[in-house]
Amino acid sequence: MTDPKTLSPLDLETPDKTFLDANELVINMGPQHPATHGVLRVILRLDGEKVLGLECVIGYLHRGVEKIAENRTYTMFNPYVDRMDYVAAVSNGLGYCEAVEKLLSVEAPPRAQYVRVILTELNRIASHQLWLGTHALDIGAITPLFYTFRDREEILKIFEKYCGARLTTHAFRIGGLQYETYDGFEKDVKNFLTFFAPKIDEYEELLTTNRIWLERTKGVGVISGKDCIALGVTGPVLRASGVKWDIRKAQPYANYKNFDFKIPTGEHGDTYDRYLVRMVEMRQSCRIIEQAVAGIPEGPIMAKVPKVMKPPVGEVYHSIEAPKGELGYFIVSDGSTQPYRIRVRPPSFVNLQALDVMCRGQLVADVIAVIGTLDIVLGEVDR
Amino acid sequence: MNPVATPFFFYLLAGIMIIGGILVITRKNAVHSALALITTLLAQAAIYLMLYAPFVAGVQIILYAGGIMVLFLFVIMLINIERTQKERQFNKQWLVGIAAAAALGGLFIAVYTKGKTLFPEGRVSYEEVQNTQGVATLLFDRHAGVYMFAFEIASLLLLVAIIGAVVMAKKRI
Amino acid sequence: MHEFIQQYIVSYLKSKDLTPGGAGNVFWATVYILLVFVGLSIAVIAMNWLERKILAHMQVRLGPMRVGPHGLLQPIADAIKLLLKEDIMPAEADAAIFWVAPFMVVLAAFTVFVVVPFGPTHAITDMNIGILFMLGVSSLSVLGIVMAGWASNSHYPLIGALRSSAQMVSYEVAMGLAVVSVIIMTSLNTEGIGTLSMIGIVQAQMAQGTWFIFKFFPLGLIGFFIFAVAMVAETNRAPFDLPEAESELTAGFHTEYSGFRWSLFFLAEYSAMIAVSSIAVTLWLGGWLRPFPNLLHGAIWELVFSLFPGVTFVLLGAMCFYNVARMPKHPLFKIQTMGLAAFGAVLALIGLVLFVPGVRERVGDIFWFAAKVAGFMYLYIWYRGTFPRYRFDQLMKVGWKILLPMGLALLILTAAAGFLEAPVKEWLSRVL
Amino acid sequence: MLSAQFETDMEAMLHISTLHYLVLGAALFLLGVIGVLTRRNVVIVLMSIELILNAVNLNLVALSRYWQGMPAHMGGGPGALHGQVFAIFVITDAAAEAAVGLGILIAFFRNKETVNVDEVNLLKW
Repeated sequence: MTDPKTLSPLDLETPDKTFLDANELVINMGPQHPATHGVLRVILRLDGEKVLGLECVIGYLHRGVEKIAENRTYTMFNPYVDRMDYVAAVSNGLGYCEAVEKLLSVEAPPRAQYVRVILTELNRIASHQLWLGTHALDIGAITPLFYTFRDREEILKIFEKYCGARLTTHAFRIGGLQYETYDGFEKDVKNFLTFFAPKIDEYEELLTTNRIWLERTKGVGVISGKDCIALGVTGPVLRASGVKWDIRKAQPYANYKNFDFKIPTGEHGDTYDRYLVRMVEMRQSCRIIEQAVAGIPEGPIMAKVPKVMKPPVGEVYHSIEAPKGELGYFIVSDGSTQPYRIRVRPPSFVNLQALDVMCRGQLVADVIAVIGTLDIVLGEVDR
Repeated sequence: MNPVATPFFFYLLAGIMIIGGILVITRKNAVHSALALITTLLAQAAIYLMLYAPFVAGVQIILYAGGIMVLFLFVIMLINIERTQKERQFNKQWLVGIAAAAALGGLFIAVYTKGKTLFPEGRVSYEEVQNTQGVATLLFDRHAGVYMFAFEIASLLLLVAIIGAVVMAKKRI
Repeated sequence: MHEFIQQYIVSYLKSKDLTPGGAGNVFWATVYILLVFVGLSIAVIAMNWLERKILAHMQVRLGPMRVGPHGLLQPIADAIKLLLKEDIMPAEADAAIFWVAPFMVVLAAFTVFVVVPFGPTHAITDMNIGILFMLGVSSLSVLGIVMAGWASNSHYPLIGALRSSAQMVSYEVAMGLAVVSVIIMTSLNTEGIGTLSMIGIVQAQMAQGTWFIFKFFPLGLIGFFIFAVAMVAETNRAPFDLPEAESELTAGFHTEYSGFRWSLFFLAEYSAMIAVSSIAVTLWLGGWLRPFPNLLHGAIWELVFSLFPGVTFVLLGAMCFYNVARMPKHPLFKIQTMGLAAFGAVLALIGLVLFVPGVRERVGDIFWFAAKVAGFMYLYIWYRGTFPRYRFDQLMKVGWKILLPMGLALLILTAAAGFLEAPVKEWLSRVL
Repeated sequence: MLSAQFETDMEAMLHISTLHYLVLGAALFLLGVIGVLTRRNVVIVLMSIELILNAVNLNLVALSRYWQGMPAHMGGGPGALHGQVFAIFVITDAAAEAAVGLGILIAFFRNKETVNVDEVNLLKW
């Protein structure tokens, strides 16, 4: 495996003279570039079109979310986490709420757990849809983007009906839910499931056996399971490399252990496998939602939590399986109403480290495919 | 079909060619030179058409303007132009240059003055023949194809050129 | 002067079997050039609207709907926007070349139409070397692209230009081989003399009683396939649109262009698409020939087929009126509804004019030619809606390792088939 | 006051004959030779060579045309396109020459980082 230590820093002082006499050509991709999914800046070292190495420059979207947390109460900070990974805001909220609940030693009531699972899995589907559309767009297929956005709309409608917001939902509260589900929530979700199942087939019809898609994704951005573990890569990227690691199964949170679902894994760890893994994950999410909607119990939606939260002195780490990988919250409490320190382990940020390893020896066009397949959200990378 | 306004087109095209030729050898920037050369070549293709040689004109456009000159432009863009532009453009072979120019100028004048007697103008005015077919007959015909062997040799030449170019332009020599 | 023009007009009307160029009729040639130019510009504008609409409907959206009824005036609005936009030239750009490049591309794209036969007499001229001329002139657009990329003096355009020139030069080879196989097919007559003339190629298909796509099945089809792939690459369209790969190179060689000059590139791209489609139609799909000209001949069939253009336009008009009925009845939509009705009326009127006997006969060829080209245009849009983009090395692999050997094999096989056709037929007739 | 000689000259100029093409060819040839001899940039030298080859081609095609007008017993006639065939061979040759020449140029540029002819003197030692 490529040892990350051997990466030499880039020499940006000496300008490249020509295309021919320079062994390396340094090209700056981004921060304003259509394919870097926001404001990622990638400095590419090229030999012709071959990538010798690259360096990511991040921080263009840094808002100091972790620092803000130190000046907010636990409840006040809850909306902020939605702004990190804004395409999977519900997952972020779940992770934060569960972490604080762990700190407070309370547990959300079963009904709340079920609703949380439904919304989180819906959000996972939405996040994967957005990934699929933009990833395909990067590789040059325009149409899937519109298909996925059409169907993502249905999910966002459910979110909107439930909590009034479409993107940054702020759906959960510490200790459970603020809102009881609206009338017809279950019907809406069921309708969505019947609506969505054939749509996945539609996406797959467009891409899975498309020759050009195969050529563009097979063998591109290969990363081994060992490399993934060494770099801390999680989520679909890790699973596509053949490592069966999903926190929903490995360290079950919420009430995931009640549900029957499979963890898809890939073999080669290339872009195509990652694509397939995510497609299967969408189907599996549908299965989870189906079971959750069928088994949703009656009861309270909020556990007993104090009005003013003063968790005991101590620290807690809680991680969940966000759509992009392991999303962890490490909270240190000094016994006051405000956290002493919150550290977020964002999956996008950690996964982005693998970009260099995955791109070496590939072509420039593959860098775009790999950025797409890593499924990063710059709001989460920079926080 | 009778040609229309032959003198006008001839002088127009000849003017373009001469000006293009002058630009080719005087421009500092090689890209400009190449573009002037392309103009010259296209004008020459038109002159071939005036000479009832449409096939040669077509080959001229496809091969010269569309192929060789693209190669030239490609190479010029690969190598560094900025620096070569600041350098001295002409070498110091003025004497040789002037001598050669004088000798060739003499030839030029000789062609112009003696040409009348050397080439008594036999004005030909027959219908446009199947020019392409005629060329093909000379190249490929079983009986009249006197150039068939030369044609095969030309293909060999091209093969050698391809290999040579690939070897030369490889990464390291 | 007056007599001069009169003489020209009369001479055109008398010569029923010659193109204006072929007749040496400068006046009519000029008129034709203007007609083709205007027609092409209208086609590009229509194509712009159609592409956006069709692509939109493939992608479950509506496309332009605001400017005019169903966005019909959108291309005009776009054109005005482009013309009014500030014309930016990068400070470090090579001004002269930057200025000339778009014109070069447009010139190459439009000059090709000098030899395109819209009908046996509806061509500007019939050149002896028609197809050679078309290939040659369309290859000149590479120069314009390279010039544009280089003159911008910026990395992305330069890479785009290098990519596109490499791509166009490579695919020209496969394209040329496919074309040569057709030229071999034209020589399968009693004299054994082929032709490079575009009109001659169509007439050869007429004489041999088959479109060349069906000749020596599947050889003609393979040749057509090679050409159909190469022509998409040649025009830098999806899935071979690497030179303008939006996600990699922002916009390729025309990144630094804006306003009017950018619109010239746009114009050139679409007219080049129409040009290569016309080559494909002429070479493989029988050019201006209507379906089954040999099988279904006779006065009645002639009449039936000559009604097609009129019927098509009347149907288009009827479609407009159907949509007029579906328009919202709100007073705000009054102007739009009226506009659509007027558009439908114009289409229907054109359709009615096309029923007039004198017009009917002269326009049939153009209609069939345009219909076939339109099929190709739809194909282009369909590709764009369906395919992801090839990577550069894969593109080169397809060009050199798949299409080129296929083309070479096709050439040899076609020649062999042409050589063996007569003996085999004779042998068969003796045996059977 | 125009002399009679001048008038006939003018008439001869408007009457495009083979000679005109030959003169044009000679002029191009001259330009090409001057370019080859005086320019330092190898690319431009190569282009000047193309100019020379084109001048030759022009002569060949013009003379082919002239030859077509000759009587058949002298080898003329519509089929006498030898000049054009020669021109095609010359174009082939030019393509080969450009490919190899530019290949050498790239190799040279890679080693010495210059494209000046007077620095191509490796064979001297």
